[in-house]
Amino acid sequence: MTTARKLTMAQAISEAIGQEMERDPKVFAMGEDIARYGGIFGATGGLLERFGKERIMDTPISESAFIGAATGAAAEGMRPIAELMFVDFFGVCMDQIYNHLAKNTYMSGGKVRLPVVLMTAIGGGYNDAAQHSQCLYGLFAHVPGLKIVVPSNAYDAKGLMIQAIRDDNPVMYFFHKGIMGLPWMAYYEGSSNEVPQEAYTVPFGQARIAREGKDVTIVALSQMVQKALLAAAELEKEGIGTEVVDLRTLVPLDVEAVVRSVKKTGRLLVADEDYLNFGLTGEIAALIAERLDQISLKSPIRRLGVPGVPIPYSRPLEQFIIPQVKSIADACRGMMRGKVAQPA
Amino acid sequence: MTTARKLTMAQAISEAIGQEMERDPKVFAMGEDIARYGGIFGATGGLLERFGKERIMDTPISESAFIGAATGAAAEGMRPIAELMFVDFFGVCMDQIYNHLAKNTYMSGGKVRLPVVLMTAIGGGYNDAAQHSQCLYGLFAHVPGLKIVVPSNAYDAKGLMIQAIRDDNPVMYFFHKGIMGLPWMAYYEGSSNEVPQEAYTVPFGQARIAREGKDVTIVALSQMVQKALLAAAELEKEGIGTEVVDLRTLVPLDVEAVVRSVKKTGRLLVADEDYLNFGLTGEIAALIAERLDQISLKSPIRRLGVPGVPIPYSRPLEQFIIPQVKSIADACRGMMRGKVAQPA
Amino acid sequence: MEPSAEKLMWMYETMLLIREYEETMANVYLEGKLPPNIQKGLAFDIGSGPVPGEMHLAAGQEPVAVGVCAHLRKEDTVVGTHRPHHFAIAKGVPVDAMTAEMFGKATGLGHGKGGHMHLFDPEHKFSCSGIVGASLPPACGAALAAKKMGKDWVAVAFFGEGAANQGTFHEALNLAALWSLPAIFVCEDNKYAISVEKSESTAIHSDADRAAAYGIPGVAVAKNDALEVYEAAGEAVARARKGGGPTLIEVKTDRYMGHFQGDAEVYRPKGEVGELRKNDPIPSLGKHLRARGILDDGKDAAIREKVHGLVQKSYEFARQSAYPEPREALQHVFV
Amino acid sequence: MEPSAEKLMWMYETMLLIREYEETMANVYLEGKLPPNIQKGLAFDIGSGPVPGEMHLAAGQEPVAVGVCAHLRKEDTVVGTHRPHHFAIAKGVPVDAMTAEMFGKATGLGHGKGGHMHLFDPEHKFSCSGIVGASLPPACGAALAAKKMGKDWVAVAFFGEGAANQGTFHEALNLAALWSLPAIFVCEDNKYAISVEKSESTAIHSDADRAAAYGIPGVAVAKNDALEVYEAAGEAVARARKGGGPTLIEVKTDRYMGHFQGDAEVYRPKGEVGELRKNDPIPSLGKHLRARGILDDGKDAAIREKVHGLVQKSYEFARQSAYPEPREALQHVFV
Ligand SMILES: Cc1ncc(C[n+]2csc(CCOP(=O)(O)OP(=O)(O)O)c2C)c(N)n1
Ligand SMILES: Cc1ncc(C[n+]2csc(CCOP(=O)(O)OP(=O)(O)O)c2C)c(N)n1
Ligand SMILES: [Mg+2]
Ligand SMILES: [Mg+2]
Repeated sequence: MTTARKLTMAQAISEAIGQEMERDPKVFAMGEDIARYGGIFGATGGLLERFGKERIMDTPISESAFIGAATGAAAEGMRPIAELMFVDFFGVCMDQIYNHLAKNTYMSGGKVRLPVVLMTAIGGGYNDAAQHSQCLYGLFAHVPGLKIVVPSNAYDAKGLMIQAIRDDNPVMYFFHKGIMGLPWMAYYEGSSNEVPQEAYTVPFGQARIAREGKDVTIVALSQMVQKALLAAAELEKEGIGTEVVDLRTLVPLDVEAVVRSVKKTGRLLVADEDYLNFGLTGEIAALIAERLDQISLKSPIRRLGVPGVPIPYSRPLEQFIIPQVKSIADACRGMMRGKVAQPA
Repeated sequence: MTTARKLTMAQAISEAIGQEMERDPKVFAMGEDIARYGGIFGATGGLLERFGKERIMDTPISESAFIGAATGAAAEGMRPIAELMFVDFFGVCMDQIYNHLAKNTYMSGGKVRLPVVLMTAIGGGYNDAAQHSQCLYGLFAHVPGLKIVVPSNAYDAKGLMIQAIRDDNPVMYFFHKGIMGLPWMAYYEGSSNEVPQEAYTVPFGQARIAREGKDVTIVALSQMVQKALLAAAELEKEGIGTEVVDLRTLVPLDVEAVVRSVKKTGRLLVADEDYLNFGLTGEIAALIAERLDQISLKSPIRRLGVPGVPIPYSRPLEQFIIPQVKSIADACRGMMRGKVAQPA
Repeated sequence: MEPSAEKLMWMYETMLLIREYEETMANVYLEGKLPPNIQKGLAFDIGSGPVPGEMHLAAGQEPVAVGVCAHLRKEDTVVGTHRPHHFAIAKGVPVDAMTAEMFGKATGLGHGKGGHMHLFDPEHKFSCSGIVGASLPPACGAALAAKKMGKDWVAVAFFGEGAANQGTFHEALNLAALWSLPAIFVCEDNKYAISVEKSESTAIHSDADRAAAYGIPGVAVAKNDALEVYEAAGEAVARARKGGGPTLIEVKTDRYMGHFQGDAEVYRPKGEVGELRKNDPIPSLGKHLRARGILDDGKDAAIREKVHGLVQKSYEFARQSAYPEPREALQHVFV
Repeated sequence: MEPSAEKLMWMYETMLLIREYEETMANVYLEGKLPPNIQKGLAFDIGSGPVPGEMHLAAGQEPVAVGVCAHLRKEDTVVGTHRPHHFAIAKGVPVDAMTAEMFGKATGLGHGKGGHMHLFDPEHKFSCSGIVGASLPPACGAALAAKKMGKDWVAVAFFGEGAANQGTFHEALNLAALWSLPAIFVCEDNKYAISVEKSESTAIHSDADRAAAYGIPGVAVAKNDALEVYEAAGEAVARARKGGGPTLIEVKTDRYMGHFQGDAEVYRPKGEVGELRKNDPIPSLGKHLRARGILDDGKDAAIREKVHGLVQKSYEFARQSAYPEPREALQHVFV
């Protein structure tokens, strides 16, 4: 029997980690301020008290060392969870992540198993400026060897975290600060939802149709799913039916779910908080562009994302460059008036 | 009067640097093995002898330190050129590149000028395996704040390098090892071409139509331009007219040149040596998908790139995952038989 | 090396300015962030109010900034950290434009684009970064530029004891030592990196001992005292100007506030800050000035009034300034 | 601590094996790379022949590998560098599968996916990386795992003197010291990082002095001698097994070949290698064995024959093995 309560995403994540740590003594966690502080974004809240400092380990500010150590420990059979406090800091440790953690399995011909979960905070909207507000999951999905998980709500967050910990491959797990349900940061209510007490998994590579609709497909993930749902509610009043596809994971990517939805609606908006250029939005658009023999579009594809500028600090500037509920709704409205040229 | 000789790309680059160092005492270069060795790929060949070790500086293997130092020196009015020996090593110094060099101008509201050229070697094809064969320019084009230059031949290489050194912004300059014309690595003959003795610039953001054609557009850059030209020569024998667009720079990107060519041909192949997913190929495809109201396609868009795996070492494996002349030609042939669905 | 009366007065006044600046910010920062004006269920909203985002204040750490910057000229470079106000103020960055930056206004140092952790003032050769350990490499670069230009300018990188375990620390110190750069590396040991105590992050007691790894002088300043910092920094700056290469200085200092504002400080023993405040370096410098006969009640009051006026004016300036136009977000990626 | 006769013989034999392996590779590597079989105009083609790509050989550096690995068990972990053969051989990695890997064959350690700089043998707990300085963090992880599992296993990270200026060196040493990990960090000072001499990369003479920055023992082995390395490593390994934490060892050693094969070595004084070879550590160990009475001409010849046979067999195995199917390139990104 399943007992469900409403949890925040932070609670759901720390519950998932706690349950897996109980189940498997090989699981442990490392990171800055994850022990006494419970993680700056609460992802390890309450775990020190239960598991002690041998398994919930504060680290020096030495990301290359402790993420590299996670790789080394995993190769020995441990199952480390490492927290990179903000994804924005990847630049100090990217080599250990992508030249080693991500590639050693391949370079060993599959002999080396690296069950590491690298979790990290993403996203802006609270004026933390250019070095603390990025998403960057598109960058990690671009380089091979990492599974990429980006939950939009507490239910998925728990199931995807358990799935991640049990996976024998390196998984990067991105939680958006603005849906964690922290007591000190505004969040989208939709991200706190019913979460079963029991352990369960959400499989990778299966997008979720967060809302069905017939006119426009919005492909989104993470916090942007919550924004898309709010936009969809607006649009419904105008008689526009919006289908919201929550990708959940980028690697593996549920290409079929996207194709199926766009086949149905004939209109695609990719709404994203990552940088617009050379990233996620282009990839999703290209998946459709490659299949124009099977898919009839009613309107050109649209993309929303952060348009090639660092995240500015000042509120009006930041709000302007991050896609908002209104810009999503406007884009959909525009697409309802769109047309495509006849094939030549 | 212009005196042109045939130069290799390595010669053209070192000539450009030497001419700018002569012109401007603020220009100097730093990097591993760039002095006595002349750069592992010859980009600084002969410069130590002319300029001495105060201006052609070997560094410790401390990429964060010396690239960060380039940023600091540039802020003081110097014009450093730094060499990151292989782009594959960016992970040890990415923070200094993209959180600082790339963002300080923006975060200062345009007050800080950072005229830094960061040059680096890219590309595979000679079995240097997963940590020494990547392209990664797409990743750098994805994050804001860096101009991205990727020459395909010696003439462009010289002009773009001079342009880069004179630019007041950070420029990343990517040279493919397989077109440098080194005496110890196979290269494409087309990349060594006539180069004027005099200093000249090639402006950023202006793609070059490397070959005109009416049936298919191939968008490419760097070594892939040379491969595309060879494929085009094959296809010509079969009566297929191929237009090869050499992007030259990714930031700024010459969107119009791509759009213009695809409007003409109705068929787009993006041929790339970077990772296929979430990167350059998707971006170019999306540019067209966003403009389907103005552009009539005769075939779905096609993309070639390294398909989501690290670069394998073994020759048959590496040759298989890197797009080759034959796979480019085959893709074009396939597109000639392609169809697109009627708009709904 | 006892500072001149003028320097002493500058240090005292600057410390007062920093302290009042930080305490004012602590209050202003809370505006608009508390119930009932925020989302239901929240105790505090970091993204609200006139100064949103993170806020790291340096009250208690004034001696590090003024003791070092007392030796600097306008042409010398300072690179600070995520906790940058004390350094910026001591380096002479205009307080009004700095405040306006944190209000996100068009009159700010970076037109509102940078914010609290990203203050850039090329005129006063000040910059900082929100990335731990990131101050050291660019300081090497500024020092290298000075050397190349034949100037006797120096560059100072400040960083925390937590940052001393970041790879950049090592790379930068080796580079500076190897190239004999006019750089001074100043570690603020305030015992904590967010919640992590130094004993849980650092294998040795004093980071000054790490200078041996680069063959450069390492100086440990054991007291949170402006005069002691002044002395250590004086030697280091003089050496650097003369071409004698870099120095590593560690100062034991005290953080009076949370790591960031809103920090519940669960990791700190109750009463610790009260104890630390008993050794407040500002009154102790005041006492010294009085002993030297250069400060009395009247002068003290006048300084405090001046400082108060400056702080008030700065915040007022920031409040009154206009926000940039949203579309300006698209400018300034490149010059 | 004089090694047992058995250990001494193992060291001698292993050094001979490494040397012959490297010298054989130097020849095999040239196959197919020289005119007239390569593109016109080239003097050498790195991408041709049975073993394409870069090739870094360790002839001369055998003492470092065998002196350390003589103390290791199968369960102990070794992480090597871009110059990995001597470490791999000394750790017991099968030479045939290692060679096949460098031939890019399906029978190779990594089915031909890794290549020379990326040799992975989890069974013998060996791995390496082409990234300078990358060996240290994973070795910390292996040591941490041993500690967590309650084993007395140790982990060794090898790296060059050039790598000692990479940030990972610092971060890993601090972490290992802080957590008292059973790790041994071994720096091979072969005087050069490609073309850059140590004096042009490193602010101090001996990297062993850097141990002070982490409060751990630092040992400098001044001679390229297996017995001296053996002694230093013995203490370090014993200490680590007993829970005494990490040690930093620096060994002055000699690189007899170019940085990579094909290196014209313009940066090396002519005749330097000839001088270095006069102190070849293999005959000198042989002399020691003879003095101890455990080696004579007959035994020496037998060992050399055995080693020769093993090397020949390995290269033959590699040559005879099949290439993987091209489509296998798509496998093994994930397990
Ligand atoms: C590379 C990096 N890692 C982590 C962080 C998050 N972070 C910000 S401040 C801080 C603590 C810094 O401690 P310390 O260097 O002692 O400076 P203090 O805050 O005490 O002034 C941390 C971990 C960061 N900004 N950058
Ligand atoms: C991070 C990084 N920077 C640069 C290189 C290029 N590189 C490969 S080996 C080498 C020199 C290494 O010198 P050292 O550590 O002394 O080892 P040695 O080659 O002498 O064995 C360099 C610079 C690299 N592989 N990784
Ligand atoms: Mg601190
Ligand atoms: Mg070396």
